[in-house]
Amino acid sequence: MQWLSDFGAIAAMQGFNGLSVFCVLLLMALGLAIIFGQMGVINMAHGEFLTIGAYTTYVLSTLVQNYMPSMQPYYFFFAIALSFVVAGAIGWAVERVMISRLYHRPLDTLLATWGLSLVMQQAFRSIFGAREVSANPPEWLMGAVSLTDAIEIPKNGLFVMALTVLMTGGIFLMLYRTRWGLQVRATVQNRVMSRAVGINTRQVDRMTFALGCGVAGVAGAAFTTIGSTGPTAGSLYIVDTFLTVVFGGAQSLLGTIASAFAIAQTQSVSEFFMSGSMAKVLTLSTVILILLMRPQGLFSSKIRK
Amino acid sequence: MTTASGFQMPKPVLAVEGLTVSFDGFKAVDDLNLYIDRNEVRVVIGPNGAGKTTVLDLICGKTRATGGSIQFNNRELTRMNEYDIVRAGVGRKFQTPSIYDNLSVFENLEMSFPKGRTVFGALFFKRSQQVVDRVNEVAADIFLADLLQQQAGLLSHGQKQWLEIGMLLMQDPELLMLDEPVAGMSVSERAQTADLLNRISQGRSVLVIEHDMEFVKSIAHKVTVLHQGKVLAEGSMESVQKNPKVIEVYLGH
Amino acid sequence: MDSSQTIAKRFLPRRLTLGAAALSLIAASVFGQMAVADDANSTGLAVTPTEVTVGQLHSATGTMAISETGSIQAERLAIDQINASGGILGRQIKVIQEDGASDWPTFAEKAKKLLVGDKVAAVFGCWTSASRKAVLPVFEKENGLLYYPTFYEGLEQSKNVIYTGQEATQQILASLDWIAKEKGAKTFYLIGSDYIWPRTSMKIARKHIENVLHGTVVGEDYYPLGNTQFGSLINKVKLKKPDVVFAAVVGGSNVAFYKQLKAAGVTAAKQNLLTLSVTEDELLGIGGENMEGFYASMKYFQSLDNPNNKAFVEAFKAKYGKDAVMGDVTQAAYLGPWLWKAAVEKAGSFDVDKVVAASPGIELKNAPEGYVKVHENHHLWSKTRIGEVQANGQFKVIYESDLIEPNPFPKGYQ
Amino acid sequence: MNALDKLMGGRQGVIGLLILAGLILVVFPLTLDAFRLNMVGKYLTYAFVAVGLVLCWGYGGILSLGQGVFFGLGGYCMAMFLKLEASDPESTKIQSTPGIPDFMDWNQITELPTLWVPFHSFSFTLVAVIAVPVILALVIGAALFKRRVGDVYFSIVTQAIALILTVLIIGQQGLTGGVNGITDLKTLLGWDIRGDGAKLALYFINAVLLLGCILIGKFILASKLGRLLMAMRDKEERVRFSGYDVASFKVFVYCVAAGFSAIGGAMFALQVGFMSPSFVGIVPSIEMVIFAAVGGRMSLLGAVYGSLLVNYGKTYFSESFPELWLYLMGGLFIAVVMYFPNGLAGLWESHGRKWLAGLKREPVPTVVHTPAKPAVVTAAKPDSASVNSSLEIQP
Repeated sequence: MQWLSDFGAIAAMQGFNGLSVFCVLLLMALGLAIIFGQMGVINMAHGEFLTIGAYTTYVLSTLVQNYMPSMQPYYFFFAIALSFVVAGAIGWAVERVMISRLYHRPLDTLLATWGLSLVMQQAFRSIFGAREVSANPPEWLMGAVSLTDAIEIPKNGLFVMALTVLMTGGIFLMLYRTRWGLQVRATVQNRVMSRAVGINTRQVDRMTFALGCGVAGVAGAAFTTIGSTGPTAGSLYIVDTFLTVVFGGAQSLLGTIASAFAIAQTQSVSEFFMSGSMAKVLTLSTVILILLMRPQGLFSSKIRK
Repeated sequence: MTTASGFQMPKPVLAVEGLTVSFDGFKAVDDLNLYIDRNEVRVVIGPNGAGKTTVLDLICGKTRATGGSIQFNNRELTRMNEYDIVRAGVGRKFQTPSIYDNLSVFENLEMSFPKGRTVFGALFFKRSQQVVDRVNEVAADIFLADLLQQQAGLLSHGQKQWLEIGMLLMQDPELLMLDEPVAGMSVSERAQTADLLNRISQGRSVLVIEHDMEFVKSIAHKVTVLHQGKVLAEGSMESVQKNPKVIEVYLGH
Repeated sequence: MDSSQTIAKRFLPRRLTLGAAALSLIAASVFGQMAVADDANSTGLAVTPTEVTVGQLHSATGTMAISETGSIQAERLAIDQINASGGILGRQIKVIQEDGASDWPTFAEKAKKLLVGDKVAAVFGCWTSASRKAVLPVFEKENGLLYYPTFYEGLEQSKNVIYTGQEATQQILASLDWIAKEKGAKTFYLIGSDYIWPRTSMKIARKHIENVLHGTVVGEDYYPLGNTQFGSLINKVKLKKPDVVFAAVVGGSNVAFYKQLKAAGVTAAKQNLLTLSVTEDELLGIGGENMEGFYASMKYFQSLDNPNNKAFVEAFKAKYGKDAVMGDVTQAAYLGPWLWKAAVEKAGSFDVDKVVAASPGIELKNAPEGYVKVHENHHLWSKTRIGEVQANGQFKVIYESDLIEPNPFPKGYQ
Repeated sequence: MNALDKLMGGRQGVIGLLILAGLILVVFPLTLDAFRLNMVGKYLTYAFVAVGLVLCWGYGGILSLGQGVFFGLGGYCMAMFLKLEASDPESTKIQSTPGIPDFMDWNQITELPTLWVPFHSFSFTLVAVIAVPVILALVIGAALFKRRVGDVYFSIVTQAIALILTVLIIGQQGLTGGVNGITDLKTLLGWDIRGDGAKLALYFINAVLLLGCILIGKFILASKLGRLLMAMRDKEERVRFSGYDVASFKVFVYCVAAGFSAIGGAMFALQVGFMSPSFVGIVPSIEMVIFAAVGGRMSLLGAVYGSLLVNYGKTYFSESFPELWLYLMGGLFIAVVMYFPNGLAGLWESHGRKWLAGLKREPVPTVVHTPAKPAVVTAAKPDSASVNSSLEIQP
């Protein structure tokens, strides 16, 4: 009997776990969904922008610890904002010197950005050392909320979840409710035409790319609460992230959300019944198989060509 | 079956019936019927967005129909894939001349020669005398006989149009579909093209999309007017031009 | 054909070599230190009357650099100290450092360069089992000598390798006995990163738990290296409620694992956790506060309280800064050069065969971990300690075993 | 032009091939010591992959980020055979189950898994080395190209496949040796492959096989199929509506590339003496793309030089300035992709030739296309490789 109630509790927490994996995945994929989905640019260095966010948070947290411990509980929000700005700014620069010259060569963008990711990783190593570092998040993010004595919900999970909802909502509004979003979508649809109607496509591209990187930065900041921060931390995520976006059907933000959810749940549930490695293999293979059968991804509109 | 295309020949080469395609609900082609006979040059006209190009796409398999049937010599095309449709004898020229800029005129034509179409066929394909003769023959037809070694990218726009038509002729198709063949051509070139079309329509059917009414007059045996994916009118050039609905559509906006 | 011997043959009449060898053996056994110095030079190795060259082969770049840096530093420290104290057989040690770049074939390649190209007398290096497995054939073919610092899965014993870290049974059995006794643990949950060391270790642990401790293993899970999502695992642990979580998670996963444990409220207060893979180095990344109260089983902790260790810690911090930390592997790496020195001096020669022959029975009384002795199977006799994680990123040593005999091929555990 | 000329791509092609052959068959063996030569041999095994990439990426416009998968499969097939030979009951008698590979013994496996049994046969192994990767390529290729997957999708999917295979190999260590891979390979049919003599022999076998692959590549490019590939990159729709099954051609080059990579992998296992998942994964796969990119994605010979140079650089710099290495690697890659899309071969076409011609006071070979000399044309048209690569699936 006891065992049964336990099981209920576990089921609940397992469900929650699925959700938080989903949020993590989505948070990572959002930036990419913008850059890859909207601009069609494959940024293999996306993971490194995530790492930038993480390191920014780390630096800030150490500063706070040493100089204004009183701020400890609050610094984290500032860290998130700062991560967004830093990653965004670097993204802006990268777009300017590199991406902008490669728009007509998607495959080459892929290769060039991969080279960039190598450079960035080594840069992290030179600056912060090869060791894993740990930004210590504010106390209030640690521990769990116990609903019952059996059901405990990790606070950082809740936090990441809230953040994800916020970001997703924000991006939705920006893309579909603002003039800027309209320009972005117009540029995606037809670059030449957009230029003709007086949209500064250069500017739009630059901002879009910067935004995408900024979002990656925020993701990085959020991950310091659940994961590790090392020079190669970001590169671990890159494949999953790309798959998520592709699986969702590149153009569609909704698709990205759906696929993130699907992948996360498969992963989390299968992990519960088999070894983590096998769960990973199972999940990825399933995604690949579905992609083989439906290459355009889950959501994709039939376009008149 | 409309009387218009009815009784010269009981069996049309191409019989399109109830053809429909919709993109996210928007019906680009709507319950279209179209019949083309051997030796006929049919011109399809209509305002932009009438669905002219889409019809060609549907016939050659580039776009999949949502409903209806396309019978070509009693073979149902709607379920065949592009290359089989081509091999069945349907040739299609695209709106913007689509040729291989990197290759010479000769090679462009050679590419369309209906041999060595499989992987290993292509791997062990030999440039036989037969090929060379055929190429020369077609080249003569399309006024490019003395430009065979020219790199195709360097041809004039008109010549590119001809080259693409030539590439289709290499396949010796029964149905030839041309999307705006004289776009960007000089007056003299148009005359030459008209003459070319009249020559090559012998023994096959030709389906042309064109805006230039003078040119249409000079080639069309029969004209079909499309509007919003439907057949608005069909018949001789004269009858169509008198048709009030057509006038309304063309001058109405 | 063994290169060093061929060369020896080429340069010396056979009889002389043998004679010299015999002589040196006698000399070594009788006079120890005072072996005939000239003979030491008759080995075809990079040994001059004033200098002996050794190699250092670790990952200075790539993913493994995180872990191997400590070892590089410790070996350097030992070598500097030896040189300062007059070197070996009157010769100063010259180091050629090569970068394995966290890439196994590169390790093999560089190992060959060191042995064939540079003719080094000994190599201190490798960290992962994979890199060791990659270089092993090279060392056996070229008859080199490798001092390997990492605690590892065992199941290996090579004439050309001295293992200065613990093999699995040394590290695991004692700690399991301890936790079973201290905490009355009966049920265990085994968790590891997915590669050979954790898997082999867990297999040994399982056998010991089931056959010796008569406990039960309620769960066993492996996650890909670099995995950072442990939610499902943590839920499983909560469901099974084991007396002890027995963990061998490594690298970046480590940080995620313990952060998420804490976040999920699985803390020392509620759950016993014993890990094989967290040293002071890893704690830097994880953060002591995230693991406070959990236990680690190692043969060495920085906080170890004995004069040798005080001196070691002092010297290490003097050389690498006050924030430097020393983990189990760091200390094991530090032993390498000292063990080699002792063996060379006992053999009175740098000749690999002689040094190998002389190695078993070598004792170090000045080892930071206390006392170690080289076993016939080339592993070390050593004590196993249990450390309790403190918030400040250090361990409090709460248990110390007797000296344990290394047993790389444990019968009944395979 | 006569058959040979056509095959070699004119006089230029013949000379180029002869120079390369001279370099790897004569110059290296004479000038390098056994150790360095063995390293060059290792580099050359990567060249197989690079040559394959020239075919499917440079000409087919298909960028596979998972060539390591095929390299690995080929290598593992060979390694499995060698490992079985190395684990005879005599040399493995300390194991609880003698006669099976050591890592299986550590994983409590008491009899040889069925998957391994056929690898007792050398002839089967030789077949498997090629067949296994090619069949996999066939499946992947058929599935993706028949459905007109856009280039970028293809790249990402292949990358994911590389990841899956890595995780799988590591997870199934009882079967595969896990992260350590299959190590300590000793003899081939009783012939010790670790001795310098053996290494030299293997080096030559490797070199000859590589030249063979290059010839096959040249033959393909010189054939109508070669022209079709370029035509497809240029106007895929046109080719399709000239009655060609475009997908089948892409699948073909992809399979050829896979086959080449597999041979490279097998030779790697033989020369280096082990195989591990670290050659299957994402990073090695992309590095192999670098080799091709640096050498020139449109030049079979360039790919070989690219592999040699980049790897030599890697060894040299990681010995001299380990810190700088990744900066250089990354920088080089960015520079090549952005400014020299045709790599060394491109530079040679645009500058080297003129210079050479100047020396010989000969007319400069003009950059006019002849089918057998595609590298020349595209030098005039740098990024044609990816000009018309589209993101979405063409409907």
